[in-house]
Amino acid sequence: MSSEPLTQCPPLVEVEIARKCFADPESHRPRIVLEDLGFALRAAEVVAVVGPSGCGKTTLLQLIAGLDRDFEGRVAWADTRSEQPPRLGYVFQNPRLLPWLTLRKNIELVLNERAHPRRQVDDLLALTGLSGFAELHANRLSVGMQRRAALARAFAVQPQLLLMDEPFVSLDAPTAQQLRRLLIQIWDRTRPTILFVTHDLREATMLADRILCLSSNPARLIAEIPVGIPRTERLNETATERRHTEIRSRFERLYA
Amino acid sequence: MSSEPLTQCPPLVEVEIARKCFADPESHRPRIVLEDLGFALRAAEVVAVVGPSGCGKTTLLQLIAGLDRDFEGRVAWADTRSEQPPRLGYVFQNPRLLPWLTLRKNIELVLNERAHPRRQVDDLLALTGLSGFAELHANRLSVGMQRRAALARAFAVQPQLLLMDEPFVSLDAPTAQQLRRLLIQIWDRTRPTILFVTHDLREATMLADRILCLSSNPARLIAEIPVGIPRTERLNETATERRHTEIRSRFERLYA
Amino acid sequence: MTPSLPAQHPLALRLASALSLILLWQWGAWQAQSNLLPTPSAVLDLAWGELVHGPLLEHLGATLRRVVLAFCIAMLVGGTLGGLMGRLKTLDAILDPWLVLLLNIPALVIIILAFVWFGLNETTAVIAIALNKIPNVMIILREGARTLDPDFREMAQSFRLGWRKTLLYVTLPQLLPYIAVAARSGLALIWKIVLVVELLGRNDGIGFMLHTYFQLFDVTGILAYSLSFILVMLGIEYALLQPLERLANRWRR
Amino acid sequence: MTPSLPAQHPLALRLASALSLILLWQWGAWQAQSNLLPTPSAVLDLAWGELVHGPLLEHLGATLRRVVLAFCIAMLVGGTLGGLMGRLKTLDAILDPWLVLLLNIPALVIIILAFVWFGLNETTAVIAIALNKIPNVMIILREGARTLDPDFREMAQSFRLGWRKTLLYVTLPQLLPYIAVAARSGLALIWKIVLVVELLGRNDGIGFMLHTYFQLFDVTGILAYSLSFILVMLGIEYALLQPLERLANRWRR
Amino acid sequence: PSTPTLADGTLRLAVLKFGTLSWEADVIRHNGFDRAEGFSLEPSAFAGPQATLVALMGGNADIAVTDWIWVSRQRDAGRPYSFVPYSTAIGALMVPGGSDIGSLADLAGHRIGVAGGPLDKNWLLLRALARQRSGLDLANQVEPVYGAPPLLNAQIQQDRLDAVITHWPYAARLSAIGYRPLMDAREAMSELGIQAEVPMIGYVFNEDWAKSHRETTDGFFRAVARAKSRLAESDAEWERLRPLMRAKDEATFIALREGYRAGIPKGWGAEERVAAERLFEILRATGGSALVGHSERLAPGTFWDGTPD
Ligand SMILES: Nc1ncnc2c1ncn2[C@@H]1O[C@H](COP(=O)(O)OP(=O)(O)OP(=O)(O)O)[C@@H](O)[C@H]1O
Ligand SMILES: Nc1ncnc2c1ncn2[C@@H]1O[C@H](COP(=O)(O)OP(=O)(O)OP(=O)(O)O)[C@@H](O)[C@H]1O
Ligand SMILES: [Mg+2]
Ligand SMILES: [Mg+2]
Repeated sequence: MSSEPLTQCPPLVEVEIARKCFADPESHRPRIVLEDLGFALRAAEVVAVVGPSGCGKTTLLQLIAGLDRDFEGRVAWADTRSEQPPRLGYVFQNPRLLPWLTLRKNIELVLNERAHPRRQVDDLLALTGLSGFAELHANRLSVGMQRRAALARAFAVQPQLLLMDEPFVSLDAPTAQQLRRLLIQIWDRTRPTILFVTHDLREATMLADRILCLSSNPARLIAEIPVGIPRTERLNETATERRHTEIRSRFERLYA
Repeated sequence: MSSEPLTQCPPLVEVEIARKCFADPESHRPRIVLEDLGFALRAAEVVAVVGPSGCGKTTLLQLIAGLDRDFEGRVAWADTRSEQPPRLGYVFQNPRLLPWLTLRKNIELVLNERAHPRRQVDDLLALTGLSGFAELHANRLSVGMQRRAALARAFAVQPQLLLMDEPFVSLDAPTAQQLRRLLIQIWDRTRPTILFVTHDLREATMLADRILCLSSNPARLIAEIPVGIPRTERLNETATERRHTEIRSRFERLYA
Repeated sequence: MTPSLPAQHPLALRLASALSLILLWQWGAWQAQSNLLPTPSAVLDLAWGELVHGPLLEHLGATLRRVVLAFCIAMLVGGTLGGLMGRLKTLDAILDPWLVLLLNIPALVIIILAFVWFGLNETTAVIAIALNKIPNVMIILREGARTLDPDFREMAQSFRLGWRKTLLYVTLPQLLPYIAVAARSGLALIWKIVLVVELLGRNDGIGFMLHTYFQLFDVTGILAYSLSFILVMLGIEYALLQPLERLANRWRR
Repeated sequence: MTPSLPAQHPLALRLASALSLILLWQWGAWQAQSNLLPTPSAVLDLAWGELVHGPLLEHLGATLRRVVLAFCIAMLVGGTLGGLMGRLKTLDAILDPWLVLLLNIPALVIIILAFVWFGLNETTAVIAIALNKIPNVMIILREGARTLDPDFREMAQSFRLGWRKTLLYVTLPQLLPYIAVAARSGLALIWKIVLVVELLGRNDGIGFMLHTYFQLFDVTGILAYSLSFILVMLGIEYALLQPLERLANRWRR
Repeated sequence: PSTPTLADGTLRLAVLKFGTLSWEADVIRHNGFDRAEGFSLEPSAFAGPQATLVALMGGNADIAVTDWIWVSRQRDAGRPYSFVPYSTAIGALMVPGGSDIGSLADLAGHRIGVAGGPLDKNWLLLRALARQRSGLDLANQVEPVYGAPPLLNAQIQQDRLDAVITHWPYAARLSAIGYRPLMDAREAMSELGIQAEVPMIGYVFNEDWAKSHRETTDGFFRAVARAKSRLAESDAEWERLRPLMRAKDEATFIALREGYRAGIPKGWGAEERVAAERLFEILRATGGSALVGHSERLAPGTFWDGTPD
């Protein structure tokens, strides 16, 4: 696959967050969540974000997606010079399916109407193992099924930037592995930039080109670990397993 | 810890589910989710439930908790002869904290008023790493923090039966491991019966006495794997790791 | 274990309950033995007579037209304004004093002023009725818009659904219970205000007839005309509102 | 990047908006040059005179007492019944026809019948007013009860919260927007019905005075008395309802 | 906005659907008195007395019926309405046939229904009379129950009131079922020293309108006079009107008919006008500025003199 060195790809977005606070409703003092956080994403790059629970990973994704503009700093899109990101697929930490729509309608909703979505949706449902459930209302699906549906929805828009907040939790190991493979296939086909949050180092090793490590309280970038496995080797378990062990020991020292 | 053989503990509950259906809203034909499922839980036993995503694990927990009585079969409580389970702690698959209450109030809510809850709640918050957030409204917590809060709430009632639906997902590895240790401590102190759903075989191996394996569509009990690690060895990583590898290979054959 | 009730069961209950209502009335009328509480049959007789030979249909039509027109105007204007006020704090602050004023001005005052200023014509009547209902719709939908889930809004925003899809599939379904409340209480309120309007400045309609019978203190006539409209409202409720609501709530667990 | 509005901002806007309302009125009155639209100062003058030397306070008190009593009765009875109907399908089926009937009976009919059957006294008046409002509260809270989240109910059930805690901490917070709607639209509705009741059969109250001034076609008097009550309602709105609502909605993101 | 418009030769009269004015209008139209005078009468029915005035002020009717106090007050406010007598009948104090109330003095301590409210003319006259006789204010001695006339009629029939002071059609309906008039408002007036028969209610219209439509106005009053004399003389005419009257029985029918006839104004000369001024004084003394506004005396021009400018 991609044989060009990744550093030569054009940058897609530059993130420079000086400070992001939330007002504490009781004390009315602001609580700083993100501070001095700067990095860039290049086109077609896959980057993982790890960090302790509650440190601010979701908040970071929200800022990049432009859902929260109340912060000091900037998110600069290389291409459009707008504050809007390019075509975005977002897998939220909670599935956020509309419960009053069926599974199929939930996915069709995000598609352009002029495309012929039916076939495409059917394919995606089959790939995420949801074929039999297309006509069920979203709140009648199990949590794992909802998560898969949220993945299918994000894939469906053929995003240029794919943000995923812990995309493969709450799934059994075979299903999760199969969906990771699906992600790699999709990357292979349309080369989106992917930024995803995970707590699973093995998953980060398998999928990402780089791993951003956030500290806690407030979150800063304390390390950036390049994975350095060629894309062709990603599905090779022994290669990723070896690298994973290395990364994990680095990781344990980081968060000791 | 517990040196008596587990089989000699009195049974707490006998579950015999002949069939559990959901009405399909479109076709109006019932879809069978659970079928021919029978097992018993003994007092102070720790049992894990594993199965593919969407097979019916959450549904099973709901039936045992008495939240859904619309099924064929019975859930018989040894002690009370009632349809109600004994004092119950339930960690739902979604945290289900009340967003209009602060974190502290969410936990105090489930406590008996005559107990002096303040100290107890403070201790639990400290143990789950939420000390600084007690006065925050529940919807202002990160997802991982909400999950920890849900765990704290379930522990707070000092349950006789603890049902947990994927309790340690969405948490970073160190935090998850710390909470698993906390669970073992709590078990050690009050000896609740614990039934928990997980997709993580390593977790099941570390915590459970038995692992119930469910098939999919409809869910039946296809295997019951005794773990057989003495309680004292649970925190010994190499022991659990070895057993985990065995169980995993068994498991891979099961769901091939 | 608890068998779910079959779908027919509520219907039977409903009918039984309606029947018991009529029986209670009949019994009360017998007890009272006074023309201040006529029997249901006397009322139905009169209503039937007025329907076939009298002007009931014409008055009913006049009132119904006003109700429907004012209802549509009030739901559209009030719903839009109220929804926006729930989302935009600035607009809320600007319109709020006007809203409280309009909400609490007696219907009588609005109607008199409208009639005196703009004359006794049908347009004035319909607008006066709508003006009485608009603030009510506004407060209901403002409250509804405040409860909109930010999670869904963010979803719509990041997938760039655009305002049409967002309104149709994300916002309206969440507002539906509030719209149902506004519609149902709105029909009832409008119909009550129509009565005042027709009392003060129209030559036809149920309200006109009600007050004419009131001058004569003919309770049978009052009940016959009220009932004829109540039956229309019952029809709207059971043939339109409730089926629509059931359809819209099908997804709920 | 967008700075959030300071808290004072809405207050200033609110005041400016209220002021502009008064200016518009003054301008309109100048334009009309007719005492069918008196100037605000003429109205305030009269209201002040009636307040200090006249019977305004007494009438205001009488009306307010009726409004408050009927409001409390209607919220309690209607809220309880409506909430139960939203949860219990059987009860809903039984009470539904009665509800639709009561909702759509003209206020006039209820009031006439109540006065005729129970005489022209204060209790009848309050009950007649409450009866007009109860069905309204019922449909609002029935709709609210239908939207209760089953997830939270299951949580309450499995942790055995008991009915008191469940009601207080789980159910009521979810019903709050509906209660707010019922309260706000309820106050407005009740005050409108009080006017009809006082017009038809009471010796005091704002409605009684309005009617008297209406007979004389004294628009200044009508506006002075309406306004005095509207000011009371504004006071309730800004001093009670809105702060309470802000407090209750603090948790929302 | 209150400039009335008159379509070619038509005159719009605001009436109550089953009220006395609608009978009169029916007689005019049925007998063609209007066409004989070169206009066409268009009665439009309203549901309440206030509605007819709203119609008048809103410009949707040319003529309505009300009292001259209202006219005087409107004139003071700058709206040039004017008044032509319609009826001298106003109302009466009615008690049940077997009541032990025999005079005004016996009313003390009783529950008295007062139709229309505290500014009702009948009530004010009785109060003035009681004050003249005993120096006491009736309002403090009895328990007045203000209410709509139909409601009060129902209440006294249920024995919830001991007496009612009400407008003459309602009094007529009561007298037909055995209630007796204890005192007629006209008696009260004469005891108060007003001998002439003062018409209390009349046709009310905008002066400017009347001046610009002289022909029609004059024609209307000629037609009215013919209708009144027809109703005064012909019982057959009343038979024809029966469905319009909604009389429950023969007694009510007769009471209404005789009540109407008794109210037909006999004259409208200087004597009556002076008496009206005098009555105004009395009402002002009892009802205060709430009733008559701030003016000391009847506004000039209240009574239509029919003279061109
Ligand atoms: N209320 C409902 N109505 C209809 N079907 C339902 C309902 N609740 C659950 N189901 C169906 O029952 C099946 C089992 O759901 P359940 O939530 O128990 O799965 P699960 O094993 O917990 O899955 P996961 O691991 O994803 O949480 C699913 O196919 C789901 O669609
Ligand atoms: N709306 C809000 N108001 C106040 N504080 C908030 C709000 N949203 C998030 N926070 C706080 O910001 C911090 C970071 O939250 P965030 O959801 O980004 O964490 P996270 O890294 O995604 O955690 P997790 O791994 O548990 O999902 C938390 O301490 C949380 O309490
Ligand atoms: Mg997060
Ligand atoms: Mg589940």
